[in-house]
Amino acid sequence: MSAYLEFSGISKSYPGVKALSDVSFGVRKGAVHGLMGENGAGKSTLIRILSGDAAADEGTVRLDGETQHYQSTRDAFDAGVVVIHQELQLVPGLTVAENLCLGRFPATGGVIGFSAMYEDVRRKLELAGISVDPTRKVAELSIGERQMVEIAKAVMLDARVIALDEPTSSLSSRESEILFSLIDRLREDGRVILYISHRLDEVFRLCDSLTVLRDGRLAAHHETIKGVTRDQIVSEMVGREISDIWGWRSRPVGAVELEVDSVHGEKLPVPASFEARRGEILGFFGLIGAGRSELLRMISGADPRAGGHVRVGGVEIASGQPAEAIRKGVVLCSEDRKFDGIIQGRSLEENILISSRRHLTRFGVLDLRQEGQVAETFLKKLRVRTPSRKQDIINLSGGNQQKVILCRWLSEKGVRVLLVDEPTRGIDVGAKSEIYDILYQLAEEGMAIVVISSELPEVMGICDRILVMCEGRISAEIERADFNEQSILAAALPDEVTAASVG
Amino acid sequence: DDVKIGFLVKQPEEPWFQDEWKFADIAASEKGFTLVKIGAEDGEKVMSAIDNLGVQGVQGFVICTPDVKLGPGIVAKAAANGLKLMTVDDRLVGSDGEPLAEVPHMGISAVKIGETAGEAIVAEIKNRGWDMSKVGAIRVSYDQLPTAVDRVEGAIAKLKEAGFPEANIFDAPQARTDTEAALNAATVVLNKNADIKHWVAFGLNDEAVLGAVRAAEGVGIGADAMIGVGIGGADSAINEFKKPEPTGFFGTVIISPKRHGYETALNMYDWIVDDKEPEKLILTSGALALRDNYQDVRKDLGIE
Amino acid sequence: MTTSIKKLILGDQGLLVIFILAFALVSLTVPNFLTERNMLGLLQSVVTVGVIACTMMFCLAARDFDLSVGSNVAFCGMVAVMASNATGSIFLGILTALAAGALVGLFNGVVIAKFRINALITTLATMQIVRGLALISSDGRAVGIDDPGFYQLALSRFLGVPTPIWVLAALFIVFGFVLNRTVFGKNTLAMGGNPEASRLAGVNVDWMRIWIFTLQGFICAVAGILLASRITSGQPNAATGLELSVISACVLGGVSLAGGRATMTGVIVGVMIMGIAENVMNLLNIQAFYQYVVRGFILLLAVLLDNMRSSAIGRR
Amino acid sequence: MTTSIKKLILGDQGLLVIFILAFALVSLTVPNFLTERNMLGLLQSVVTVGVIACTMMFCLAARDFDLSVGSNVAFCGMVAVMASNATGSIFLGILTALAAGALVGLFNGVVIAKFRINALITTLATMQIVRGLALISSDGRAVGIDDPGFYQLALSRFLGVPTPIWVLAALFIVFGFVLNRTVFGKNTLAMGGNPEASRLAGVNVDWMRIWIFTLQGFICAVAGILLASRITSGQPNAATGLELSVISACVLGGVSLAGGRATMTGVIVGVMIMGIAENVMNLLNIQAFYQYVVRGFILLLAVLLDNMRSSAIGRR
Ligand SMILES: Nc1ncnc2c1ncn2[C@@H]1O[C@H](COP(=O)(O)OP(=O)(O)OP(=O)(O)O)[C@@H](O)[C@H]1O
Ligand SMILES: Nc1ncnc2c1ncn2[C@@H]1O[C@H](COP(=O)(O)OP(=O)(O)OP(=O)(O)O)[C@@H](O)[C@H]1O
Ligand SMILES: O[C@@H]1[C@@H](O)[C@@H](O)CO[C@H]1O
Ligand SMILES: [Mg+2]
Ligand SMILES: [Mg+2]
Repeated sequence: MSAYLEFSGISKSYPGVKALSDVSFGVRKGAVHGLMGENGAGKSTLIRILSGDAAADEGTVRLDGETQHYQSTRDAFDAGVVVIHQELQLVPGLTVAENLCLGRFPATGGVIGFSAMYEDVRRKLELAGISVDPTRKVAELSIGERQMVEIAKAVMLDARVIALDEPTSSLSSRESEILFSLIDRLREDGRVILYISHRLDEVFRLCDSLTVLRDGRLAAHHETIKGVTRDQIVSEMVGREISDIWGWRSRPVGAVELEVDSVHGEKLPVPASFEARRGEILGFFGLIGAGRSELLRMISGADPRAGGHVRVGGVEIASGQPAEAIRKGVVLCSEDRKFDGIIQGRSLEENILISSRRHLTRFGVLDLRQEGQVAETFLKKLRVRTPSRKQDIINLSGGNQQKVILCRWLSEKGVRVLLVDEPTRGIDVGAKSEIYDILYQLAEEGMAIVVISSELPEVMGICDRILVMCEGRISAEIERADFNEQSILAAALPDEVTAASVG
Repeated sequence: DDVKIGFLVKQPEEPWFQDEWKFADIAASEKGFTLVKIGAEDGEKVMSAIDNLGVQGVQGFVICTPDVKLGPGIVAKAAANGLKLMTVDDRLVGSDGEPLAEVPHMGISAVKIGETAGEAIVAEIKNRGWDMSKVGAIRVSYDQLPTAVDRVEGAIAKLKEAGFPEANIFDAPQARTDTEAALNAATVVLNKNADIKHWVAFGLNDEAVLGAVRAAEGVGIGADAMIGVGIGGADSAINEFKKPEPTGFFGTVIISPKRHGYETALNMYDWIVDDKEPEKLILTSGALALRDNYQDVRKDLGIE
Repeated sequence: MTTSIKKLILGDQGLLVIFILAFALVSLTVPNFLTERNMLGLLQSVVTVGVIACTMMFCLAARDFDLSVGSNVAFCGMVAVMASNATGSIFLGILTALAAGALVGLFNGVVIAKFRINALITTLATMQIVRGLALISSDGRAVGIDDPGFYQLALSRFLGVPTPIWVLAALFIVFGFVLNRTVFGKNTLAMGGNPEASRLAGVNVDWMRIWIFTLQGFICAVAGILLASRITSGQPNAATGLELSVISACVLGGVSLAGGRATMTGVIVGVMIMGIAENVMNLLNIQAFYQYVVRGFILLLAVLLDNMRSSAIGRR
Repeated sequence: MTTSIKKLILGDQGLLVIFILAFALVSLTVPNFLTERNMLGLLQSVVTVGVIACTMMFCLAARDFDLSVGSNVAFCGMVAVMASNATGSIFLGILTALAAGALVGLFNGVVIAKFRINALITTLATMQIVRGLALISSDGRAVGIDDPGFYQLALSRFLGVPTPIWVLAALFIVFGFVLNRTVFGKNTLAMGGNPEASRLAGVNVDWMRIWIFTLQGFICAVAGILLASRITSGQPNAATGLELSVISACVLGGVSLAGGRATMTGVIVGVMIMGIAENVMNLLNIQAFYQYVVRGFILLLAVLLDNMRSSAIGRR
C-alpha cells in the first residue's frame, strides 16, 4: 500500500541549530507510525511543520499525493490534520467542551449552541472512554486530566491525520491504556497516526511502523516493526548500545536524613509520615491523583502545609517556604516544567543558576565567569542540545528543557535531600540512563533522594525502597528485595478497582 | 431660610480657584447659607455636577466653566434643574461664538489680562533702555486652552503695538501646564537663539513664566537681562518676590479672587433671597504687581 | 444562617452582593442619594465610562490594552459636530463620526496585529495623534452645533429615562450576550487565556484583534456623539484621562489584565462603584483635595474585598 | 561590507545603532541641535523621566506596574521644601523627602505583595491618594524655599555640567550594574519571566516586590528633590502624566510589559529618543497641535524599527 502522508526532503534551521535536514518518509493509512529520537532530534519540529505551525525551509508535505501549502494551523486543520502538541495547549478559563470546540464552535450566526455542544462533547468523550465532565473548567483539572482533554481533541475532530507528541508523558498506566485502545480504534478506522514517545514499551505496544531521527536526520525507517528489537532502536537513536538502562547498583544506606511527620494540607487531608536515609533512593508510586506531588510539594514548601513537621538532619523546616527549605538542603524538581520550572525569556545559564548562584556571589554581586563555568559543566554533563548557554530556554526541545531544570538542582550545593517529581518526563532513553547514573552518584555521596514516577518499571528499576500512595494515603512500603509488579499495583489501586479487576 | 448655593470651578487644584472658593466661603458664613463646591474639569463633569446640585436642593450656582462653548448646554441644564445661574471668570458663549448676554457674569477678559502683562513688559523694556530689535520674547504657550491663547495674544498685541519685531517672538509650547514643562520648552528657545542677550517672557499664568525665568537662569541669563511678567499673583509669584535677590520674574498681573469669589456668591444669595437679579456684566480689572509693591496691590485688592 | 450569608458573599456573584450591600448602606445614610433625580443623574454620569467599558472589557480580556479611547471620544465628538454643521444633516454627521471612530480603532488593530507593535505603545501613540487631529481640526476650540436637534440625542426621554441611559443599558445587554454566548466572545477569552493555544486551535488571532479594536473605536464614537450632544458642543479637550477610569472600572469589575477573565456584571458593578463614589462625595460636599484621597482608598477597598472573596473561593 | 552593516544594525546592540544613526541625522539637519548649550538643555530636560525610568525598568521587568510615580515626585518635592523650611536645614529636608518617597513605595509594595492587589489598581489608588496629600499639605499652593542654598542642587556644576545630569548618569550606571551583575537584578528578571518558578527556586518574591517598589519610591524622591530645586519651589501639581512618559520610554527601550526583559542601554535610548523628539520639535518650531501628531508617529516608528530588527534576528 502506498503512503498516504509523505514527508520529502524536509529541512528546517533555527539560529545556530539545524533542527531537521533532508528528512523523507511516508506513512500508510490505517497505520500507527512511531517517531523516535533523542531530545532535540527534531520530532516536535517535524510535527509543527505538519500542523502548519512552522514552515519548512525546504521540502514538502504530501497528503494523499497532494502537496500541501499551509499558511496557518487552520489550513492544516482544514486539510484534515490534527496535532496534539507536546506542551498542553488548553485555555484554563474555558470549560472542557469549550476547549475541545475552540476554533470550530457549533454556531448559527455567530451564536453558540451550547446545549448541542455539550451534548456532542459528552457523547464523544463517553465513546472514547474519557471520563471528564465537559462542563468543568480546565483550570480545575489535574495535569493528568488535562492531558486527557488534550487527547480528546483527536477524537472530537474527524481528522485524516492525527499526530500525538508524547501524549503519555504525564499519564499513568491506567490512563495510558484508555489512550491506547482509543488509538487502536482510530487505526481500524483507517486514519494515519503519527506517534511520538520516549517509552519503548508503548512503541512496541502500538506502532506498526517506525522512523528514528538523530540530529535532525533520518537515522532509520522500519516499514514494519516486526523483528525490530529494543536494542536496535536504542542504538539507532543514540548511536551506541545501552545494555542495562537502569544500571542499579547497591550502596550503603546511612542515618535518617529526612523526617516527614504527619504532614497534611488542604489537598492532602490525611497526615503522611515517612523517612528517607542518607544514600537511599526512595521511590513513590501511585496513580494520577494519588497525592504524591502534593506531599512532596508540601515538604519542599511549594504549597503551604496545614500541620506536621519536616526535619532535615534533625533541623526543622519551620516557615514552609521554598527559600528556607533550599537553604536547609531540601530541593524539589517539580513535575510541571512549564509552570513551575522554566523561566521564559531568560537564558539557559540563568535558568540553571537562579538558585545556586548565591554560592558564587560576593555582597550580592555576581561572578559571571564562574557562573558560565558552572552552566557549561552541567549542560555538558546532561548533554543538553543547544547552540549556546545564552540561548533562551523557550527555544529548546521539551526534553532538553527538562534537563536544564535538572541542571538547576544538580548545580545546587549542600543538598541533603533531593526530591524529584517525574524526573525523566519527556527524556530520551540515552539521557535517562545518564540521569539515573547521576542519581546513583549523588546517593553514593550521601544524599537522600526521593523520586516520584508513574512509570512502574522506572521506580522498580532505580529505587531501593518504594512507598505506594493511594487516594491520598501511603498504602504500602516495599523493600527492593520484595519488589513485585503485582503487589505494587495492588497497593496503588483503590479497593473497589482491585476487586473489580480481580473478579 | 435654607439657602444653598453651588460654586463650580474648572480646575480645583489651581490656587486661583482655591481662593475663589475661600472667599465664597466667607460670604457663606457671613450670610449663613450653605456653599456646595464641586470641581468640574470637563463638559461631562459639569453636566453631572449641575444635576448633583439640583438633587441637593441648591437654588442657584456660580460657575467657571472648563469651556465657554458649553454655554447653551449649561443654560439648559440649569433650567432643567430650576437653578439660577451666574458665571465667573470666563463668559459663556453660544454656538455662534457670541457671549450669552442674558447670563449674569463677573470677570475680566482674558485678552485684557494679557494686554496688561504686555503693557508692563513694554514699559520695563523702555525703562531699561533696551533696543527692541535686539530683544527676544518667549511666548510660553498652551494652545489647547482657549483662555491661554487669548492671554498670550493680548500680550503680543501690546508688544507689537509698541514696535516689538514679530520675528523676535518665539513660541515655547509647553506639554503640560506645569513649571517643568515650561522650563523645558523655554530652554530650547533660549538655546536656539544663543545670540540674543535680552529676553522677555509671558504666558498663561505665573507657573509658565516662572519656567521661562528658570530656563534663563539655567543658561546664565539673570534678573538684569530677563523681564518675565506672569498672570495670577498667587503663591508661585509671591514666592519669587520674597526671594532675597530679585529674579527675572519681574511682575505679575494680579486678578482678585476676592471679588470673583465673595461678590459672586453674595450676588447669587441676594438673587435667591431677595430676587434681586445681579448686573448682567461686571468687569474687574487686573493690577500689575512688582517686587516692591506687591503687598500694597494685594491689600488694595482685599486679598491680604 | 451565617453560613448561607457567607456563601452568598463569597459565591460567584459575591462582587454583586457586596455592591448591593454597599448600595443599600449608601442609600440609607446619604441624604438625597436614593431619589429618582439623583439616580438618573448618576446613571447619566456613568454613560461615557460605561459605554466604553463594554468594549474595553473585550480588549483587556484578549490581553490587550487601549489608551486611545479618551482622545477618540473627543475626536469623534468633534467630527460629529463638525460634519453635522458642514452637511446640515445630523444623520450624516453621526454616520461620519461612527466611521471615523471605527477607522481609528481599525488603525490601532492593524498596527498591533499586523506589525506586532505593543498595544500600550500603539495606543499611546494614537492617543496623541488623534488628540492632535481633534485640536488641529478645531484650532483647539470647542465647536458649537448649529442644529439644536442634535441636543435631543441626549435630552430626549423614553419612559422618563434619558436616551443615553437606554443606550448604555442596551450595550450592556448586547455585549454581555456577545461575551458569553457567541464565538466572538469565547474566542476573545481564549486568546487572552492562552494565545498560543488559540492560535494552534485555528482561531484567527490577528483578525480577532483587529475586530476588537475596530469595535472599540466604533463604540468610542457612540460615546463621543452622546457626549457632544450632552455638552452641546464638540470639545477637543474632552475626556482626557478617560482611559484610566475605564480600565480601572473594568479591573475593579474583575477583568484580568493578564487576559482571559471578564464578566459583564462585574464590569457593570465596577462602573457603578466608581460613579457612586463620585456622586456620593459630591452629595456629601467632600472637599476637592480630600476627594482624591477618598477615591484612592475606595479603589483599594473595593479590590481588597473582591480579593478576599476570590481567595476564599480558591480555598474551598 | 553590507552584511557587516546589517549585522551591526540587526545585532544585539541594534537599537543603539539605530539611535546613533538617528542622532547623527538630526545633528546634521537640525540647526542649533548639536551645540553644547542645547545638549546640556536636552539632558536636563530628561532628568526626571530618566531618573525614574531606572527603577520603573525593574518594576516592569518584574511584571509590575507603577502609576503613582508622578504624584510621588510632586509629593516628595513638596515634602523636601516644606521640611527644609520647617527645620531650617536643607539636609534634613532632603532626608525627610527621601523617607517620604520610600514610604509611599513601601506602601505600594506591601499592598501589592502581601494583600495581592493588582499593581495597576494599587498604584492608581496611591497616585490619587498621594496627589491628594500633596495638595492638602500645601493647600494647593506652590511653596517657596526659604534657603536659596536649595537651588544649588540643580544649579551647581561640575566640569561645566549641571549636577542633576551627573546624578542621572550615576543612576544609569548604578542601576545598569544592579540589573546585570547582581542577584537582585537577576531575580527581578526571573520573577518577571515566571514568578511561580522563581518562588520555587527560592526567590523571596514578596520581598523582592516590596523592595522594588520601595526603591522606586525612593528614586521618585530623588527626582522630586531635583525638580523642586530646579523650579525653586514645591508644586503640588508638578509631574502629572509623568507615569506614562516613563513607561513609554521604558517600553520604547525594549522593556517587556510581560516581564522578564530589560536592558539599561535600551532604557537610556528610550529616554533619549523621547527627549530628542521633544527638543527637535521645539527647535524646528513645530506647532503645538502638530507636535502631538508627530510625537505619536515617532513613538510608532521607533518601536516599528526595533520590531523589524528583532524579527529579522528571529529569521536568521
Ligand atoms: N481524577 C481526578 N478527580 C478528581 N481530582 C483529581 C483527579 N486527579 C487528580 N485530582 C486532584 O489532583 C490532586 C493530585 O493530583 P496529581 O495528579 O498531582 O497527583 P499525584 O499523585 O502527584 O500524581 P502525579 O505524580 O501523576 O502528578 C488530587 O489531590 C486531587 O485533588
Ligand atoms: N523556536 C526555536 N528556536 C531555536 N531553536 C529551536 C526552536 N524550536 C526548536 N529548536 C531547536 O530545534 C531542535 C529540535 O527540537 P525539537 O523540539 O523538534 O526536538 P524533539 O525531537 O521534539 O525533542 P524532545 O524529545 O526533547 O521533545 C532542538 O535543538 C531545539 O533546540
Ligand atoms: O483659567 C483661568 C484661571 O487660571 C484663573 O487665572 C482665572 O481665570 C480663568 O480663566
Ligand atoms: Mg519534542
Ligand atoms: Mg503529581
